Amino acid sequence: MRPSLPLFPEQASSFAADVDALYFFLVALTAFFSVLIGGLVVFFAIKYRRRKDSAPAVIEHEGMALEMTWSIIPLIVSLFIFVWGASLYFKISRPPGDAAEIYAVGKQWMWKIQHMEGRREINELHVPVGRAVKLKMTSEDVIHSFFVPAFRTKADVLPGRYTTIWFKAEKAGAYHLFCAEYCGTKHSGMIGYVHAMEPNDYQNWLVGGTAEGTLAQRGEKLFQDLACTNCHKEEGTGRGPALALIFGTEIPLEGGAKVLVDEEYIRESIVNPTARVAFGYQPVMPTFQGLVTEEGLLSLIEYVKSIGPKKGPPKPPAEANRKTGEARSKTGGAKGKQ
Amino acid sequence: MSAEAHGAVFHAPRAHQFDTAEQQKDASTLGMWLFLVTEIMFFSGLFCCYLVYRWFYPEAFAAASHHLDVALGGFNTAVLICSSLTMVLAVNASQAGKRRALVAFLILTILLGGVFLGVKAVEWHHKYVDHHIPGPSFHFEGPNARQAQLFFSLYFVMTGLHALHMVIGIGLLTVLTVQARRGKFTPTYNTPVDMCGLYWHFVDLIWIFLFPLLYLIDRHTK
Amino acid sequence: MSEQSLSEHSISTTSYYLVFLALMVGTALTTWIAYLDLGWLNTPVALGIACTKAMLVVLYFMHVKHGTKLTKIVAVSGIFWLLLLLGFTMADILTRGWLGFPGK
Amino acid sequence: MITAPVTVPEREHYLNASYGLKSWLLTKDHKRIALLYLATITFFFFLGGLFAVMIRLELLTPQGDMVQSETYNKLFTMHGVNMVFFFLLPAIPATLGNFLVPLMIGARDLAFPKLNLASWYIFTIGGLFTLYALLSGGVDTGWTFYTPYSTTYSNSFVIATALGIFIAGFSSILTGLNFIVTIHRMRAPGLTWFRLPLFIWSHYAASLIMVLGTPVIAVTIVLLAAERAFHIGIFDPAIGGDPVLFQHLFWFYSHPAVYIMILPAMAVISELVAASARKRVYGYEFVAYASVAIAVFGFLVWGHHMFVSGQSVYAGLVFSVLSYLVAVPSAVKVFNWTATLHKGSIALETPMLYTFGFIGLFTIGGMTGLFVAALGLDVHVHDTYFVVAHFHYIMVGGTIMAYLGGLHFWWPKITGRMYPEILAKLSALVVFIGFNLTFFPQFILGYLGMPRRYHAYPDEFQVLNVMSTAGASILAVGYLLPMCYFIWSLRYGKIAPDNPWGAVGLEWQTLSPPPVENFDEIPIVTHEAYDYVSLPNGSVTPKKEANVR
Ligand code: HEA
Ligand code: HEA
Ligand code: HEC
Ligand code: CUA
Ligand SMILES: [Cu+2]
Repeated sequence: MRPSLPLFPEQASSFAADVDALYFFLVALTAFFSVLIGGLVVFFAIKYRRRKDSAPAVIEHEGMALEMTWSIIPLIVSLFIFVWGASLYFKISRPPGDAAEIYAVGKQWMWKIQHMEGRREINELHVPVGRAVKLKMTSEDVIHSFFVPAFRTKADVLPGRYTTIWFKAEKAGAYHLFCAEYCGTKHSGMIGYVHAMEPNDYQNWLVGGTAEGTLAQRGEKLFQDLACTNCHKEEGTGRGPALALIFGTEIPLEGGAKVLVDEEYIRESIVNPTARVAFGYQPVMPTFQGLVTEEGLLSLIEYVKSIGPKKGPPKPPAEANRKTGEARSKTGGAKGKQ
Repeated sequence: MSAEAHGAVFHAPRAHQFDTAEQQKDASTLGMWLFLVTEIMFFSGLFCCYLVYRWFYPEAFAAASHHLDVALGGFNTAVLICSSLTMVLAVNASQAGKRRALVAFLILTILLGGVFLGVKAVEWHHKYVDHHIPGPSFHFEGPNARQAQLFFSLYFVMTGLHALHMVIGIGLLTVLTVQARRGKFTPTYNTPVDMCGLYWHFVDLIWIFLFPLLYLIDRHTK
Repeated sequence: MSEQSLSEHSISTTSYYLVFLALMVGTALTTWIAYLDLGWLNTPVALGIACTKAMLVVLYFMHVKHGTKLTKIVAVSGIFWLLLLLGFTMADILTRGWLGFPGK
Repeated sequence: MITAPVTVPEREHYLNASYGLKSWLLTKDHKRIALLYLATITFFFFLGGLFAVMIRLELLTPQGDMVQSETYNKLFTMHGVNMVFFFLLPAIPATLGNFLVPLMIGARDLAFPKLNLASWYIFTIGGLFTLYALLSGGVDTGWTFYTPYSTTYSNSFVIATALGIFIAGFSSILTGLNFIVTIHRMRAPGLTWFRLPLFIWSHYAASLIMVLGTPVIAVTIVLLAAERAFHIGIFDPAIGGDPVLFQHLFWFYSHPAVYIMILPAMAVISELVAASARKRVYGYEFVAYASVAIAVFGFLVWGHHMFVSGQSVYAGLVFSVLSYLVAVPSAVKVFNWTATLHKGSIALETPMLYTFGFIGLFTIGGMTGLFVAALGLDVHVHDTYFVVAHFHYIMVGGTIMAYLGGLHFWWPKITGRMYPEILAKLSALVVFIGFNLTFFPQFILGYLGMPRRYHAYPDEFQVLNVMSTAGASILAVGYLLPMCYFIWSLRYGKIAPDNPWGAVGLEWQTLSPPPVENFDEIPIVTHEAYDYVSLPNGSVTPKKEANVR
């Protein structure tokens, strides 16, 4: 193989160019200051080098003005970089409302991806070009980190918690997917590819999967297999509350607090049900920790999100919000580990 | 702190690197205080964990805290405060050159420290019997069992490290007592007593915070 | 004379007994209050009492009241750095999820 | 270069005052303890360097072919642990600092000589623990020990290593405590705060961090070990523990710790710049305050290591902006050093070459700190080789350069012998070239997206990795050379005069090597530091006049 010497990564996401702009600005700034300081040092060293007959050092008047100049200029420059970096950070952190959702689970040492439509893959992720994609991620064991250099984004994947990453691929192709957080022996083997596909190809690919049904359907099956239905009856007549339409709403808890039902809360309700108990119910739900895999949990969540008033087609969460007339509030969110 | 002004008399053993006994004492005091600051920071890591987890799981912490014995904890707090008093009186006695009183107060302090550790041991034993020792055999009745384990982990680490400090303190005091009996300390040289006093009070201080934080969470709800 | 110079001021033993008394009262008080329902105030009050007790110990038993300025600075800096650790850690804990997405 | 051994004139100094192993192992003389430390950390440096060489050799090819991945993971962990905790943290403070702080403030010793000796023993015992962990199989968590990997999943000797670090931490605390008390209480008459050499200011600032920060890592390690040994679950997500909390506690110490590594280096550079230019450091007060500012504000930025860790976005903002604020005092220092050279009378001996190296490489390293402190950009470069390059530029290009510069500068004072100048200049050049070849390609690698701690990597990264490995072998030569000629000079070096550089610090007013009690008579200081005007042209004044009474 001919050795190649790339100097710059491919730009393949909507914000790659923005990140690179800041990078180039900083490279220029670094070059400027390094050349300035390096140049001055060398220049002075030559000009004022000590010879046998050279005059003693001249003690200069020390101007406050000079000190202020070189304190304030770096201060302004660096605050400028801060603002730039921070605005970029918001962009990278905040997925657009219409982003498609995909689930990812990290595990020593592989990436397991679940599409809502049902396809599952390992160490590969297929996404459409031109559409924002949001990954909800969690880990089954240690901390991993989902990193796609061509998209200029990464996010740690933590056990016991969900984190989010999003991007919009702009160019079809296959891009490296790395695990960037050290996670043990085969950390460097926890790699794969993100395949950005033209929307049509992507649709074809999506339906080409196994016939396991959508993620929500798998969740529904699990819901039955685990006998959740014993307590969570559709009409709310069981020992547990009815779960239809609760996603995205705020529900009252025993003890007076309220909680926003989001992925985190549903997950907690299943693995650690007594941590926060719904108002009017007994803390009788058993824990399912260890009985359900992280992927299973994701499918259960997806199922809970999808349950409508009657057995209808799954409703997207946004719509569910509107129906119950409750807005997603920031502060009412789970106080726990979001 | 002009050295010449007072430096005329010193019978105190003075190390070669110091000019005056006063300088030496100043250096020791500053050194001891810096050491206490490192101790504060040492415990601050634990307080940080405590704060975070109590914020996450207030109910679990309250429920777990209710399994501690306020009577024993309160008694121990009182014991420690008494020991602080005897310690400060010991320092006072050493400054006044009262050797008998010094030895007596030191021994009292050691005894009180011993009582504290004894009570602590009884409490830990209760926890052991109740399977409240974190780890595989941990068992907790009621909701939030798992998070309650977090409380007990912190309880044991905090009280354990505190008790370790007490043990070290008692060791130091024992050495002091022996030295005091031999008449090592005089009104002009009593730095070690002073320093041990600071250490002992610090250990008391930590407990003053541990008591309400560990024993008194939401007692009224029970 | 040299005693004066070495131990700064000797605090009279009566003040030690007074401080001792205050500490005992504080302990009783904090225990008693814990059984009253003050709503969210319970913990702040308990900590307030603990801080007062701690102040007494530091100022009188540990002689900081009559100590040098440097000793005071050192003592205060310990507390200050403790608060830095707690404060900035909580800055993360308290603001998790503000953007409305898990992990943000 | 072999010349006949030069005989030492018979004069008592700290090296020949007593003989025998016992006289060294039980010494309470800060100067001898400094040398004990020097020997110990040199050992750990070469051990860490050996690991580095093995890392680089493995990365020569994209496949993980030289060692197993378990082994590789242990290599970089032991490299990081060794280099950070057993070499760089004590490197300057415990050797040059230990030697020079009392000399520079005109004291006979540190305030607590026994603690000083104890700190060396503690350090060595800590090192032995870590060596034990290493010999019995190593540890593979990365030097950051992130949970839950380190507590639950790793099968390596985490507890022994952690215990070693825990123990070594106390030596750091003792050193810092000793310095602070010494600087407060033991200054020679007339030596006011603003007459202190900047070396002292910087060491004072670094000591603050040692005292305030180290206990937190100590307790964190205790929790880590307890969790690992007894599964009590402090950071275990399965029972509601928060692994990110561990990271907070870890970085609360470990970020300020990087300033423990750089402040003493800045201390050395201030001295070297002044002595080489024979001029007062420009903006003395600003440089002095900058040290303290770095130490204090350095405590407020630890979360910049956690921008993608699941820390909240708002906390990220706070930590980022504070990181920028703490960069400013560093910038002030760099500018002031540069200005000091202006119209100086600059000697171009080896120490000065290292100083130039430091200023240039620290600027690049520090400026790349601004890259990684920029939130949006750090999302991309975090945990890539960009970060690896950033910190090696500061720690190797900065601190080690300063350390070597300082060693050359004070070598005559420490040993009473001169090092060979030409060879020294040559190796300074070799170090500089080797260094840049090793680490500059890593910036590019990092931006391309090569993650750190990777045992194998995609083919397209190979060329840059080969360059880096080539550089590392040059660097190895550059580090072995000084070691050889320093040892050579102990016996064959020219006898050093008391003040070979014509510098004005108090340490140059006493003999080379200094007597046991440092000064025949404690000097009374009437001048500010670096007063080359009163001592024109840096001429060596007769000892009695050195400090006008
Ligand atoms: C001695 C060690 C040292 C020092 C001094 C520094 C100094 C700085 N560091 Fe560095 N850093 C490390 C050692 C060090 N670092 C290590 C070991 C890691 C990785 C740990 C790990 O994960 O394993 C790391 C990682 C690290 C990160 C996390 C990266 C990541 O993991 O994603 C960040 C983020 O903000 C950062 C920032 C900074 C900043 C802003 C400075 C500033 O203090 C720099 C200030 C200096 C200058 C700015 C240069 C001089 C200025 C001029 C010449 C004038 C021009 C200036 C301006 C315009 C402002 N560092
Ligand atoms: C003080 C700190 C310090 C120093 C001096 C160095 C020095 C060097 N480091 Fe290190 N490095 C770290 C601190 C340091 N490093 C840290 C903290 C990490 C992160 C670890 C982690 O991820 O957890 C790291 C990680 C790190 C990596 C990344 C590994 C990875 O992420 O996979 C690499 C790769 O190139 C590297 C290379 C080097 C090289 C080539 C040197 C060279 O400068 C070394 C030069 C020295 C020599 C070459 C020695 C010469 C002597 C011999 C070879 C002879 C040996 C003989 C005997 C023992 C008798 N280092
Ligand atoms: C023994 C009966 C029982 C079983 C079996 C059971 N639950 Fe529950 N569940 C409850 C009760 C009672 C509550 C309300 C109290 C609480 O919040 O803990 C509840 C609450 C919930 C909630 C939170 C809803 C809210 O309004 O707060 C979710 C989500 C949930 N369960 C999902 C499940 C899933 C998924 C399963 C199966 C894997 C399951 N449950 C099995 C009894 C049960
Ligand atoms: Cu998963 Cu690294
Ligand atoms: Cu940092």
